[in-house]
Amino acid sequence: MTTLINEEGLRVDGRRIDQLRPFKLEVGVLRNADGSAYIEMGKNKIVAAVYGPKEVHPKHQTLPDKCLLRCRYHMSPFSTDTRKNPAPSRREIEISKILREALEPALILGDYPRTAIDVYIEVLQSDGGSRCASLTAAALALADAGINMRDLVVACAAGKIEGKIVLDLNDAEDKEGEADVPVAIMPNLNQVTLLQLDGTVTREEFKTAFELALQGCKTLYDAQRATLITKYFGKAEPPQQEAQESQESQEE
Amino acid sequence: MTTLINEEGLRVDGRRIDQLRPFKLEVGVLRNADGSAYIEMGKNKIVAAVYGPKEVHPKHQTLPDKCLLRCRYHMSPFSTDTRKNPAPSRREIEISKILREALEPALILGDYPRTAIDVYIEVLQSDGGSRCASLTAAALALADAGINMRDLVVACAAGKIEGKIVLDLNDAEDKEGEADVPVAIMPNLNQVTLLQLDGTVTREEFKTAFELALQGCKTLYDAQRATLITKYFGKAEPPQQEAQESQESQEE
Amino acid sequence: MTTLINEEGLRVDGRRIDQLRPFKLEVGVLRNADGSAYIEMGKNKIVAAVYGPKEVHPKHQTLPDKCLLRCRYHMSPFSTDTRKNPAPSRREIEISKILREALEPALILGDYPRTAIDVYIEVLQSDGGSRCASLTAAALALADAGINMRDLVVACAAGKIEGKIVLDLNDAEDKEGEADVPVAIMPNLNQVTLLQLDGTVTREEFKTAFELALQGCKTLYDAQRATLITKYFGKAEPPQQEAQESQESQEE
Amino acid sequence: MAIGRNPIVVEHIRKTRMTELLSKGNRLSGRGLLEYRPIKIETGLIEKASGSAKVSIGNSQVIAGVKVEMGTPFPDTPNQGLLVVNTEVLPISSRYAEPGPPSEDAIELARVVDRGIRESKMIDLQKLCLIPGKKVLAVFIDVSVLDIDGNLFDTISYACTAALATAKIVQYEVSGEEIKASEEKIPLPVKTIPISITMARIHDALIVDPDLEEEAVMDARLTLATDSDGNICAGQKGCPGGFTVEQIMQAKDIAIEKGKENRELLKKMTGIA
Amino acid sequence: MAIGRNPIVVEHIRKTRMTELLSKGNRLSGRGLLEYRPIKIETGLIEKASGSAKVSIGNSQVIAGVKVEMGTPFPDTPNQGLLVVNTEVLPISSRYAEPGPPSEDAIELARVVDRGIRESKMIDLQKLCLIPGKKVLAVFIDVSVLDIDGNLFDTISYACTAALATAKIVQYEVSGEEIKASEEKIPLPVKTIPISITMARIHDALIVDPDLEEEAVMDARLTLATDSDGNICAGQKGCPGGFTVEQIMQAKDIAIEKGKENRELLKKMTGIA
Amino acid sequence: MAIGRNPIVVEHIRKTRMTELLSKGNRLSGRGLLEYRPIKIETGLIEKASGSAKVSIGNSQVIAGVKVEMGTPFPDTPNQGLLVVNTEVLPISSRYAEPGPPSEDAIELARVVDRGIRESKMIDLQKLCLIPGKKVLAVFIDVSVLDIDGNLFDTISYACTAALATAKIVQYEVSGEEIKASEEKIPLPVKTIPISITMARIHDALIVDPDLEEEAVMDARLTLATDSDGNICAGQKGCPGGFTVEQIMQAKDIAIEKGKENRELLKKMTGIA
Repeated sequence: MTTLINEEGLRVDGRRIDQLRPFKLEVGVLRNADGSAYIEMGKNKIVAAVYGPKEVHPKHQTLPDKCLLRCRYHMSPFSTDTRKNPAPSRREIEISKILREALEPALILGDYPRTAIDVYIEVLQSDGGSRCASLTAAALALADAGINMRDLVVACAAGKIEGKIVLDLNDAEDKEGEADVPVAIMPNLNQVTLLQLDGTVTREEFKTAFELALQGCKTLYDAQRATLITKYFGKAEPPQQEAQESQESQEE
Repeated sequence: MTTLINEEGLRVDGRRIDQLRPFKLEVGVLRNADGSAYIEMGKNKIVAAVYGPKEVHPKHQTLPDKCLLRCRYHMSPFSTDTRKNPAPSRREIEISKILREALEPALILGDYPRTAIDVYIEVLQSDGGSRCASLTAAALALADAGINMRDLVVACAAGKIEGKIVLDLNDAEDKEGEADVPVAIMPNLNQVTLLQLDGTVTREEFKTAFELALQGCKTLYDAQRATLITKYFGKAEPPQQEAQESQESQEE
Repeated sequence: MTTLINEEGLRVDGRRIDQLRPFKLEVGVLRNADGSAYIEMGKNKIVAAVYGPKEVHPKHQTLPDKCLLRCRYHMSPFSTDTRKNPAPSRREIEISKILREALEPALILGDYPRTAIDVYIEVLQSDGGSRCASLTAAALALADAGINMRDLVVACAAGKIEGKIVLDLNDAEDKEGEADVPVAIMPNLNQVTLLQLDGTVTREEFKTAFELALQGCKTLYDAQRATLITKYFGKAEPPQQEAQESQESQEE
Repeated sequence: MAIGRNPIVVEHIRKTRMTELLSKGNRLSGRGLLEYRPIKIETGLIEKASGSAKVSIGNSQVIAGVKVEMGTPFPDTPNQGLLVVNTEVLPISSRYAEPGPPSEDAIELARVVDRGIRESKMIDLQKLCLIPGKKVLAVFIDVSVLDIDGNLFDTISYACTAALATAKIVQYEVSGEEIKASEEKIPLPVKTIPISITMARIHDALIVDPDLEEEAVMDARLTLATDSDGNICAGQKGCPGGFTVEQIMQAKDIAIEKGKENRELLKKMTGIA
Repeated sequence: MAIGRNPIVVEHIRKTRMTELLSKGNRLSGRGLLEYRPIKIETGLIEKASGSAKVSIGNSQVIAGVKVEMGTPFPDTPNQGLLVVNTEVLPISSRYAEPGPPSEDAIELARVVDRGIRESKMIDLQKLCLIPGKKVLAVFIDVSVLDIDGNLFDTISYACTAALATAKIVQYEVSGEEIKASEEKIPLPVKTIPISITMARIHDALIVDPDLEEEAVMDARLTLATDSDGNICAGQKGCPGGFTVEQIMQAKDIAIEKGKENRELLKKMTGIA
Repeated sequence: MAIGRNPIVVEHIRKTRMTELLSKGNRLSGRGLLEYRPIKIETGLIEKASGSAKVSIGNSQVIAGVKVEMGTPFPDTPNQGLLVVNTEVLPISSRYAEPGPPSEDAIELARVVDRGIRESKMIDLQKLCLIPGKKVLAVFIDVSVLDIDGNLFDTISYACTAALATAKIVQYEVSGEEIKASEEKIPLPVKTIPISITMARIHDALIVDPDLEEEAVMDARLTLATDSDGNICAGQKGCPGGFTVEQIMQAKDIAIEKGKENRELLKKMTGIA
């Protein structure tokens, strides 16, 4: 087993323990989808697309008073170290469910009775934290599709490696670390809409990790907003640059 | 190969050739089901549940003049010596079909047009004769659900081991024996509603085995009735006790 | 690797390079089907059946202005050298699609709005060129079912073995040869409705192979017509005999 | 219940007529109660299979093919070869047979035929063992149903029996761990010829070989198979109706007697000893 | 969202009443907010399994069975045995549970229970390795859900824990490449007893062990599992609603305290140390 | 028929206009009959894959990734590596693409692309053999379709070709039965660059690279692939319409000439020799 944190307190990819990986956000990346977004977060490369509100098929799933939200998280066969079988795994089915439940509180589904909204997420390349990056992109794609929303949803994980609580685990840290705590929030409504925990942490570590993840969410939320503003109001600077600067200044 | 019948004429579990294994019947064992029953027969532990009459899904299966009867026989993965794959096997599909056809003549399906009745059987632990024990329990569950019936259905197997015709084969006898003949009857209507034969018997042995199985059915039918009477008219003695006594007295 | 063409210019089964395998056509071979046909072409033994025009199931596939044509090409498990898994392979699904598209231009589907026609092809024994033989039989089955048609469809392959362009590849030639070019035409309408190419040919070889395949189609078309005339107008001589004779005289 | 039964509505008048006739010992088709329709058996048409047979009973028509492959024995029977019976009710066979995974009816058909062959010990599986625990021959019998007009149980069963009884397989010579295919082709190790007889009860009448119309109105079905010694080697009751105890005893005798007849017929038509 | 939740419509009046009561710290059933329904645990009823447990919480009822087989380790963990948790929501358990492939809900259930056991390191997987990289023991825990009345997460989780903690498996002796089963039966290498606590938020109230009616109206669900040391070892938020940051912190404390209580209960009822 | 074709109704007036224009040698988009839309090729974006390419033709957009694994050769080609092409039309790509098992259209797409690569002998499969009959390299090319605007056949085909041509794989050294991965990364053994040209017939006009609107009204489709030597190496006619014999001959010449152009483009954009 390699050392995940060196004597200078730096991680395998050179980050400090409270630092996010480099990231990049884009919206409107697909032509056919009603809304779409693309995220790079470390080596994660993920595209999210939204179709809807639209007619419900099969019809018997129609809800009389609100919109039916569906979500599919899927990994391309080439996205992982060893080729992934293209059929949906149980892991993908579970993640699809919790992502849907994490997005639903942000959407005003009562505005679209008897319709459906499909959120499709394709992981083109996966790294640690792909479910969090997927959520962040999916929220952007929903906004890009013009769906009525109460708030954005933004997600980030914290975890425990070699006894230390760190932000935003990459693949190696996820595999060899002691715990991973993905968290999603609606920042303005103060609602945690996704929380999972894999691994073992003490009562105090849980609190520390949870709060660190919320801090990561805040940085990403600023980037989400900047991306949408740039797209719709033509602000000149590329938002991902801004995001990274704000993050760096915050950390210095 | 072991000896299945010793010099005293006793079988591997100590039974005489015309003796049933110890058994136990219960009704009303589940809360959500409209009717339910539990049977232990040797090491068989089987629960049967009935839902219905209820709306038919999918709708196109609706029968205009009678109730649609459906049946599912399923084994839990831990019910067999080596773990059973949870997906329904071809064996389970066939047994589901013949159990349904064995129960159907007992039900007055014309009383419930345009509805469905589902009979679900779960084998929690399997031993020889699980299809017969399943039928005996399913008939009780149907009665417990208050479905209109012409008669109960009760089932028991006879078989051939080491050249002798014996009653109610257990697992070892089923595997190493020469033939198995499961039989179900509606005792009051004198109708055989299930009959199978695996293995080879002479014309005479077939007659002997068939008649022995009918004798086993009779004992179990008394126990079925006692179980229902105790449940609905509060008779004090536990029916399975009574059943076993009557069986023993019969055999001595 | 064996020699596919000997010094006398004859192929492994004794044919000249522009000679068809012996073949046999029959119509009306099944009782339940609305139309049916049987073909032997070399070792190919294929039966085709047509059901329809009939109600469409599932209903949502109904076309308001024309008939829905469906086609299934399937191989029996014993039809190949090593046993074929009975589940439809990707190859069978692709061939089903291109056969349907090759038959469709010949059918006047507008005459049967809101109905479906099913063409089922079962390969009982396969040899080289089974898709072509299937098409030739399917067209006959459609005619036998009395479906309104603009023309028959007839198919034959040419290919390249040991550098030579030859007609109607058998199994060995298909496997060890350099290219296979199956072609289907509607002879009277001069429309090519199926064309595939596996393997590598020069520009000139492509032209030669294509024209040779058309020549094979012509012979088979005469046999198709003779088969239908014999069936419906009671001409005495068996049509396949006639077909083979005409072919032989043509080749001498 | 026969495949294709549900959708067929035999007109009320025809059904009444059928019952009346049966009560007098006659059938709509003119057959006697214990009379089969014409049985045709043709073997060897699928050259790529080790054995094959096309069988028709009346208008019901099926083809069975035998393939033999190398396989690994089951851990609890290391000295026995494998036998797999698979039946496909092709969509060409009836307007009620849909393509797709096998229906409950098709699974029952295949399993009952399989038991008839397996439990009769028709094939000596011990003789298909090459290296105990490691290498055995696996015999696949696949059946394609081409046309359905009732009594598929017997039609399929006779096709399997005929294909197996006439199959020729490669002979293997085993020395130590080495297996060598010889030039020789040999028959499968056939020990007995199982014959199934399928009976139907319509009201009080017991008939053999029900056709599609009779299957549409039958109350219950019983298939019993016998081996060359006249022993009963497989049985299956079907359909949502029952038999009296007396009818079962009667059926047993019919199965043994008609079984003898049809076995002779099958032997003659396939040319086996 | 709980299995069977969607189709249940708790009448409006009942729901209003529930919320009113909850705001005063009471529940429709009379339970306190942090009070479990009666928990029953019975072990050893499936003799053919290495371990088994039937657990009910209120009217929810499940059976878990443990089977141990020989297996091959994953290439990236050559020294570890395998652990597989599989849950089947049987159609007998509810009128809303259909037979067929596992639903999304059932898959989530199984995976959350699996993580609770796996991440707590309850079973020392290293000790299940026989020959590194080649042969390990594979422990299958299968759960059959018999009756549903809410909080399947904890019911299933306790059944798995109880079945594993009381299982007896064959002891193997390894010398070189040879593996010999001894006569001895030994317990699984259990290191800790994970206990999950499932909480629901209904409006502003946080309750434990929601029953089916409460699941029908709950806004969000949170399951947290703790190990014998009181550390948190698995977590899963569910349902289309959220928690405030404060509620999460509160839930964490509840999980640790109630976890301690239920762990003692489970130990007592199964008779483990 | 193109994926997404059926549900698209091009308004009658637009269709009439399209046909009118085509008869004069023009297209709605302003393109010439034998003119492709802009082709973009980007390679190497998926670092976890041995090779990858994102290709767009007009608004159609796909990503192909190459993975290499150890495998066992087929018994009849013991000296050849394996090549598997798999295409997924993702639901993100069109409102008419549903999640689930691949449709007939997607299967045809994958198989035609596969044949174009396989039959051109682009990859020297003999060189992927490590130990004859035992160990070979298996090359998986997976394609994810991201956005659909017609001519997926060529878009996918170019993505596969570009990903394969630029892939770098681990070099293995074999001595006897031992296989050792070296530090070195080497290109795949590429022998030729196959290029497919897809044509459509609309009434009497033959065009290349049909867009989604053109696919919605086309009568027939023909894809022909050529190799670096200008030989034809794969062909597939599609759609329920036909071609005259003369049109087939014309299409053959177009495929060879446009193939040359697009091959040069692909080489330039991927930087291969």
